[in-house]
Amino acid sequence: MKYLLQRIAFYLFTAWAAITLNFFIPRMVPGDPVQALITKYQGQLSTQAIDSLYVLFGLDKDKGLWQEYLDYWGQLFHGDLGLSFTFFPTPVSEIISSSLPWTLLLVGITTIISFFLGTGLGVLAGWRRGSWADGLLPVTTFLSSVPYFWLGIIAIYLLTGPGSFFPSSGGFDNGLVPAFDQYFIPSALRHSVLPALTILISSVSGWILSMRNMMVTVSSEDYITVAHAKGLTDRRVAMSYAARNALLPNVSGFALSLGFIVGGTLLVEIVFSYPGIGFQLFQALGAQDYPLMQGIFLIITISVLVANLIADVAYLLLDPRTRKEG
Amino acid sequence: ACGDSPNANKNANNGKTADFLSIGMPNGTVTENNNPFVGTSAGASLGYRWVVYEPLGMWNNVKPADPAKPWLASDIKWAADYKQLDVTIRDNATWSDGQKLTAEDVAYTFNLVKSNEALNIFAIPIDQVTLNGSKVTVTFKSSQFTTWHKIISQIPIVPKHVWEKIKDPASDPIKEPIGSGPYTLKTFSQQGIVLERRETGYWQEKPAVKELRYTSYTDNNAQTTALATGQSEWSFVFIPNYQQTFLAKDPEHFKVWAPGVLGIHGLYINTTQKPFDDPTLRRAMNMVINRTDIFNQAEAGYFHPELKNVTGLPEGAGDAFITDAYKGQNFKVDVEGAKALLTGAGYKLDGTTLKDKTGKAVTIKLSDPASWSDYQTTLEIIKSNLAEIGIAATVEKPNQNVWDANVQKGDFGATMRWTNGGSTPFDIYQTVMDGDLKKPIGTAAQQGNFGRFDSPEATAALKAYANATSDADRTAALATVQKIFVEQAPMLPIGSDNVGGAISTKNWVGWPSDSDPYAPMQPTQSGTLDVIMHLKPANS
Amino acid sequence: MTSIPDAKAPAAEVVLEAISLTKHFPVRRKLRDLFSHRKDAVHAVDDVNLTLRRGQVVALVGESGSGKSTIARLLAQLYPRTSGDIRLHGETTKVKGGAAFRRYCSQVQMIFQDPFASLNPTHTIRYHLTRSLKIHGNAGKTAEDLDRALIELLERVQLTPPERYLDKFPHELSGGQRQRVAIARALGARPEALLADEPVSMLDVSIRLGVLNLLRDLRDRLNLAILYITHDIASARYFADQTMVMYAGRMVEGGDSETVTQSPAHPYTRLLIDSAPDPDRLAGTSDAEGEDAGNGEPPSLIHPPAGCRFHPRCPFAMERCRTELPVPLEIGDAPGHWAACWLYDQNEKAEVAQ
Amino acid sequence: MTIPTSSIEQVIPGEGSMAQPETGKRGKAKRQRFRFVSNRKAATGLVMLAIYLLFAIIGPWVAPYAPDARSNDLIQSPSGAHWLGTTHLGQDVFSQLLVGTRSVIFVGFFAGIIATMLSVLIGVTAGYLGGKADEGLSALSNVFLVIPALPLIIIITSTLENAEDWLIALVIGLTSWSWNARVLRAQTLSLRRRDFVDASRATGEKTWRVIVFELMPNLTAVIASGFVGTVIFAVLSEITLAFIGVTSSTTWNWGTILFWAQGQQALAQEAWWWFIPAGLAIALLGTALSLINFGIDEFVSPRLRSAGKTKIKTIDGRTVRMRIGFTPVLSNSPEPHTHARPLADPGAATPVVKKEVAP
Amino acid sequence: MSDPVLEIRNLNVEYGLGDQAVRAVRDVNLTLHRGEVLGLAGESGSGKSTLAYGMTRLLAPPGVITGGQVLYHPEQGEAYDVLGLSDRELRGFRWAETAIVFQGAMNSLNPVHKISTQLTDVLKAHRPDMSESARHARAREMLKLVGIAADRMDAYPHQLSGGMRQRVMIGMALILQPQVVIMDEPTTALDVVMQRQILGQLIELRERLGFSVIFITHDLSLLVEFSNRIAIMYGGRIVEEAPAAAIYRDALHPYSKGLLGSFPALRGPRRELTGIPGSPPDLKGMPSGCSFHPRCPKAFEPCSGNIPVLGRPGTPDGPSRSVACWLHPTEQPVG
Ligand SMILES: Nc1ncnc2c1ncn2[C@@H]1O[C@H](COP(=O)(O)OP(=O)(O)OP(=O)(O)O)[C@@H](O)[C@H]1O
Ligand SMILES: Nc1ncnc2c1ncn2[C@@H]1O[C@H](COP(=O)(O)OP(=O)(O)OP(=O)(O)O)[C@@H](O)[C@H]1O
Ligand SMILES: [Mg+2]
Ligand SMILES: [Mg+2]
Repeated sequence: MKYLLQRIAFYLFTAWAAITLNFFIPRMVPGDPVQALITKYQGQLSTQAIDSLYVLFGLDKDKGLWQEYLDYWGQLFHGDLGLSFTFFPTPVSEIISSSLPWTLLLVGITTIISFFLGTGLGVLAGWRRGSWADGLLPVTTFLSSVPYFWLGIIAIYLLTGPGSFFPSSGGFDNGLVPAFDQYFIPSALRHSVLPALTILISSVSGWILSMRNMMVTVSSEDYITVAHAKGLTDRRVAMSYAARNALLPNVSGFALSLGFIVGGTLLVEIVFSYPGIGFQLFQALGAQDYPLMQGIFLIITISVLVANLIADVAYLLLDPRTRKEG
Repeated sequence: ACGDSPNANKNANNGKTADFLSIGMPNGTVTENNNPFVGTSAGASLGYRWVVYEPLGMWNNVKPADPAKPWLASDIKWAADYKQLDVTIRDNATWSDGQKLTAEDVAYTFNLVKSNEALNIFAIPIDQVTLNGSKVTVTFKSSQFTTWHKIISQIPIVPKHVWEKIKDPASDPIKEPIGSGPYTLKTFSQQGIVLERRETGYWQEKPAVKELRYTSYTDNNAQTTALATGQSEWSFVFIPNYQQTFLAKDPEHFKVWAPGVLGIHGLYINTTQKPFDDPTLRRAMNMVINRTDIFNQAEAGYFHPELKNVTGLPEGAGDAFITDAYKGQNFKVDVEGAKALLTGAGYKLDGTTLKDKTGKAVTIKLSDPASWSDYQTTLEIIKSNLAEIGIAATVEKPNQNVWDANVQKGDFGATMRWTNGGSTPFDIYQTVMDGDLKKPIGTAAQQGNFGRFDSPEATAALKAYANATSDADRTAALATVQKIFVEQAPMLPIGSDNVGGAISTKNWVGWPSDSDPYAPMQPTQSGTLDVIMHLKPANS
Repeated sequence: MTSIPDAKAPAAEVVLEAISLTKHFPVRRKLRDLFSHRKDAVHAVDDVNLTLRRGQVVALVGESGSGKSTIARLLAQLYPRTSGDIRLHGETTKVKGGAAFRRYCSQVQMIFQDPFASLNPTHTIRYHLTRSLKIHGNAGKTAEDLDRALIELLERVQLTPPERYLDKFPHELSGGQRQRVAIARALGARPEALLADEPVSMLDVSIRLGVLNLLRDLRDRLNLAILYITHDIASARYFADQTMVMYAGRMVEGGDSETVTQSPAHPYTRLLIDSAPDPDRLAGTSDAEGEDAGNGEPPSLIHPPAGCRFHPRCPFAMERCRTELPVPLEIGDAPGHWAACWLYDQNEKAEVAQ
Repeated sequence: MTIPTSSIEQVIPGEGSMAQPETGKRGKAKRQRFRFVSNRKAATGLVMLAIYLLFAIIGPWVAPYAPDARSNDLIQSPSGAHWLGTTHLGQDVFSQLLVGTRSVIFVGFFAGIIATMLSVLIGVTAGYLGGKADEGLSALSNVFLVIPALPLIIIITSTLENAEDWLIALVIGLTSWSWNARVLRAQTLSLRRRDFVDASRATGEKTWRVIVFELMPNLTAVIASGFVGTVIFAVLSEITLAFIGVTSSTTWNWGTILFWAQGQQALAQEAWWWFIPAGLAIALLGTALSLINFGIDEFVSPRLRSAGKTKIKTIDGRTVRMRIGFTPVLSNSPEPHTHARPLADPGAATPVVKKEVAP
Repeated sequence: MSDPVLEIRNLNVEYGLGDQAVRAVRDVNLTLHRGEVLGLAGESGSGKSTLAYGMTRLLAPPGVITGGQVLYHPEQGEAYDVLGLSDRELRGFRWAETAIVFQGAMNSLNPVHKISTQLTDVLKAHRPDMSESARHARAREMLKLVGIAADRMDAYPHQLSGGMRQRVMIGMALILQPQVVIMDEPTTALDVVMQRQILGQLIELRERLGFSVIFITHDLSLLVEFSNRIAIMYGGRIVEEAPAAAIYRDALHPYSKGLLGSFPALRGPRRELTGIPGSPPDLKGMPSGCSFHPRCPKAFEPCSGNIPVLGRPGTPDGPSRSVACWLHPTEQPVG
């Protein structure tokens, strides 16, 4: 309990520091959102629009950075993330809430599948050393080193096209509206297959390797020998004794990767035109959309922290040694 | 059970010949914002604001000198000094909520723009708006000769009865747009927007396309792939090697049309840096640039149509504006001529190095953001062109924000950039040469004249052109401007903008083309509605 | 400067003294302790008095966790003490770092329990010894001086020929050899007191003896004061002049080794001695099974029992033991033999007698 | 963000209760430190890396063309003149690849060095000092862990006027040290509890000497593995940055190649030679570095090392698979292996597995 | 002497194969009789643990059994070679017939499972027809037997003290009532008081349940007190084997003598301690002949040439003991 409280205090501090950094760093970037917007349209937007845009974005009044910072916190406490510049005047919260689910579903589920699949294969490879499972290792090492945007582009080139089952871009068929019905769900699933596979292929090997190594390490623990000496079945020794213990160190890695779901998938979303939050962030970066950037960073920060908190709790549940009585 | 699903009619659509049109733009994601005045809205980014809201008239960018085609206004009349506009509003138009569109709505719209600086995106100095029955008279504080097309074709007319109730028209996302156009918003998702045809009440014959499906692709690649697979039937996007990557995929149906317009791209030279303050040097540079190479290699042979005339005005759209003196005078690569010119002016070609009058080697830094691959390619080509007269160029690739700031502050050697565009060459030349826009080095020049070109003569001529009250005055002023532009080469024009697009005629035909350039073919232009009105099913 | 002078001072001079030395390790506070204003602590060492004299070995025995190592580290000034006093040559010393600490080190050196862990696996023997010589200015001026000093050190701990060992890494040596290196390193500072924290418990049976004999030899030749910490009471008898017994952070008995091991006074000492493996028991020469007082766990050091800390396990526990902290009492069978047990209070004896 | 997969155990090389007193020659220990080279994975990785390093050094000299030299062979497929074909400007892809190696390797290693130095400084200090200093430094590294590295790098690089390689490397290095610092801190914490640290303190060593000369040498493997991990991350980051066009310094790297290829839709133009090789080069460099890291892992953790060989060959050519819990039995003949009485046969002292099987 | 339950014949164990091989156990012959406590002593690295795990094939890689037999005599029926059992048979054999208490109890218990789970999963594996509740009852019974309150059933290993964990392991070892219990240094990590308690308890249980014990330690004085017979290992071989008292009173092998002379006695006169000079042998480069001869104070000329065979010495109590030393020429080799 005390452990948890301590963690929470620590998390609050980290959150404060991260949010503060997130506020100041983007503002170091030269130029301003209006210029970025003009430039983005490369001539489609004439320079006469500049003045009206300054007025529109409320950038015509010059506030000090410090005042802005204070205002930002004031807004945050009211749950207000401000209005995006790129999508002016859409509130940042709206943008996030419409794109976050996509990322969470695609990358979240893929990360989870990747973790479980990789862990499962890792358990096999670690337990059945010297068997076919060893053949996985060189392949996975190579795959884990492939830049996944590159893999994704090749997949799009090879697997999509007219008449292909796989669409080349987007989160669902054009003309559909997100809804839980028999048209939308299959379409969304179909659109998620390739990006998911790309992420899966390049991330699963990490789990396989680390789990395998943990299995090997744990396998030589005395209690494994004891379990064998007890005459337990191979399955039981492998799962309930070896894998159960080998899993523990991976849990924190898993939590960390959960936290990076939001921030780490930028390129998959770019390559597959997936309507997720990573791509929004990328756009916001290009357009110097401070409010959107801050909002997304806030989400990322919070999700990393929450994931870590979950990992702490999971650890607490999984490893009885950390559970202190009283 | 699924009857109430918004996707329920999907299968029906897939069954027979498509009665929808898929339009795509590579602009990244969009958010639900249909405010027709706001450039950041989904409606603006994808262009569908022009099928929901309509302008007073249709201006054809491809033929900029032609008068506007009457649209909501049945009659458009400009005073000779272009300080007064008289429009008559047609009486059979209705809003999609059934109410009648009246001159009052038009007057309201102009007043709205006038009183809201944020909505006045063209900074139009509206003076008075007077309503007289179905007639509206608008007066301006200055001549609108160079901006008339914006007023006529780029101000969407909005319903007074709806907009009156909106608290802050500039920042309202207008979730349920009510317009006079033939389409209404059916569904919105951040990836796809569906507009459906108004079955009744449109003032002209309703279009053949029943449903417009807009998709915003994240980038050019995704958009091009969508075009090539037929997912997108209409888009405006740069397609590298378009013959192979696009046309070849379905030669029968896939088409690209890219007419040039009065808005160009060129190499701005920082005229404050020595020795580039010397017009002779700039002219010599202008003579060695291989525009054909650039057109073919950097612009895939279509995207920024090659500028041929020395005035920097594009073929077609610019023809009407070329001064007699320069008619038929085209760019050609003339290395020897350039060398001669330089030697004559006191430069010395020392082996492969050009030395200026003081004996210093001439070098120049070309810069553009890394992510604009066509500009980058262009710079690479220019670099090797300049090498032929001994100018050592280096290409720098600062990131976009830095580049932006640097260009505005005059902290660059030379850079590829665009000019503003319009219905006359004014915008082009103003962006390059207007002394009023000039700022000292270090201060951001936001509106133009990034190269700090200092020519009071040009400034005066530009002013004269914009405020002239007769065509003769205009021709004279323009001739001066063009002369300065050609002789002093403050910017080396390379290619023009285009308002074309890539299309598929598989389902729909009737697109504008070289033989019938009735409208721009870029889905985000206000002319898009005119294109849609022309479309007919392919198999009928 | 290169030879280590034998015997700096007359025997029996007090080198290092601990006076009611106390060390409490603070325990991290739990949530509920936020409200009670109590601060919990591990009472690792409480009120310990100890005297190390030149040329003498004092053994400190006691079960695992009774605070023996903590005393050693306190004496080596590796931990700050909670209260009490440490006197070097009669002078109170309290050093934390810097030159004062180094001065202290040069007189009091410590040998660690585990020779496998106390040498840095990445450095050669030469490095270890050179450092110890250099820090305390015993390396001489030239490279030859240093070499000579190194060789002399190794010879002193009977690692011969020295050249064979100088450039080895710790893992290339056997446990006994490593422990000798550790001792040599301590000697490199030319200390007057040596704190040996279980110097042989990690060593193999067959090499233990060699190390102990070496220590004894050093005591005799260099007139060192040695604190010998062990839980093997038999080796204390063999090796030490004096033996002190610790239980749960407190001294419970002390006296000369032979007396303490042969006629233990405190019930805990008796339990300890009864528990020690005794081959003769089989042969029937030893007296019958001692009372099984062992059932019971050592007490918590965070909330140590009031009164005598041994009372929950003590077969002779009296009411008084539960409440009153026993004071060291003279036993009387041999000079200097004492026990902190109420059984030896004259009044109690009288009562028991009645 | 890559999650480091290495699971460094708290094992110090060449140590442990099993260590045998060795009577070998001097220098053996030194060699032992480089023993991990004899690990097959590490050796493969090192050889591959060496090839990359070689090209990083000589690449620009041996490249047949200047990487941005245009020619009239636009989008040509691989041929004798252009081994890996040409780009839309007629540039030689092979030369771009060769020249680009230097920047990739430079950024990878420079960023790796910076991040490693920071992580050592922060992680080891935090672990060694403990208390308030530890809490402060841990909080610092956690903040950096929480901020997503790639977007942060994108932002910071976009403040740079001209994103030169060393600047990019600096930014990557400055933002990617935190994970290693955390690992190092944990390692240092466990090392600090080891006796030799106290022993050297008790000898009178100064704190900085304890950290630098006593702790750090024992962390070499962990530091090395963290370094290699950061190099992988830095290489991928640099390439990603170049690929999305956020930075593309004036020098070539593989990301630049991919950027151009993607911008020109190389694959759609069926110019696979433009797109595939750069990706493969990245993947193989990554593989080489990962292999080295496995080597370090196995070197550091004897358990993994011994797990390396799972099949052994007996003298009579049979292969036996090693399994935990079921020790292989090569023969269960009740015959003694060494015959005591028969003469002093020198071979008898070091017997080998006999060939004959049980009768 | 009673009948044998376990006979080890010429057991050879190596770590690794080929040139790198370390022969950790060499031609070991040893017989465990029903109901006895057989002590196995020797300095660290002499191969005690290797022998114990080798005979049940529990050695971790790269351990390999290169030869020998381990004959097990069940209470009823024919003796069979444990090394020849199939994996399945071996699983059934393990724990039901021979149970092992490992060196460190902390590491022997799975840290993430309750001790009840770890106790009952033995039963689940070997007595599949036993009901859940019966299993728990049995587990509780075993804990009581080793003196742990039944309410600690649901504790996790880390919640128990070292002594308690060791007891849990002993209880677990006895849960299937095996014939043989192998204990590898069960008490080294504990202090003497705890050690005595646990060993006392074990001896008592053995008397009640009648299993045989192989008790491994390097603490000879402990062995002498607690075991019936003692075998002493050096360099992978058994160098002497005799009843405990006989070893204590007069060990024949100089190494055994040296071991005995290394322990200071707590009681009785302070005798001179001799110790053993030199350092343990390197298993990779064993000296020729008797591997102890370089350290042996009594080494003479044959020692360096020939390996002495373990055999009955010519002493009066010869038939009950054996030794491998040229000082005591063998009348009758064992094994
Ligand atoms: N740094 C520390 N922080 C908190 N508690 C400590 C610390 N060091 C020791 N203790 C506690 O102090 C008590 C005494 O420990 P110490 O190491 O002195 O015992 P010991 O007698 O040397 O035991 P052993 O024979 O096992 O070495 C133990 O309960 C231990 O848990
Ligand atoms: N995995 C291994 N690889 C190589 N040699 C090993 C391995 N395990 C043990 N050995 C060697 O085998 C010999 C016997 O080891 P074993 O553990 O049986 O000794 P022990 O008598 O049990 O010692 P201790 O008293 O220290 O437990 C030792 O010399 C050891 O170095
Ligand atoms: Mg201790
Ligand atoms: Mg052992």
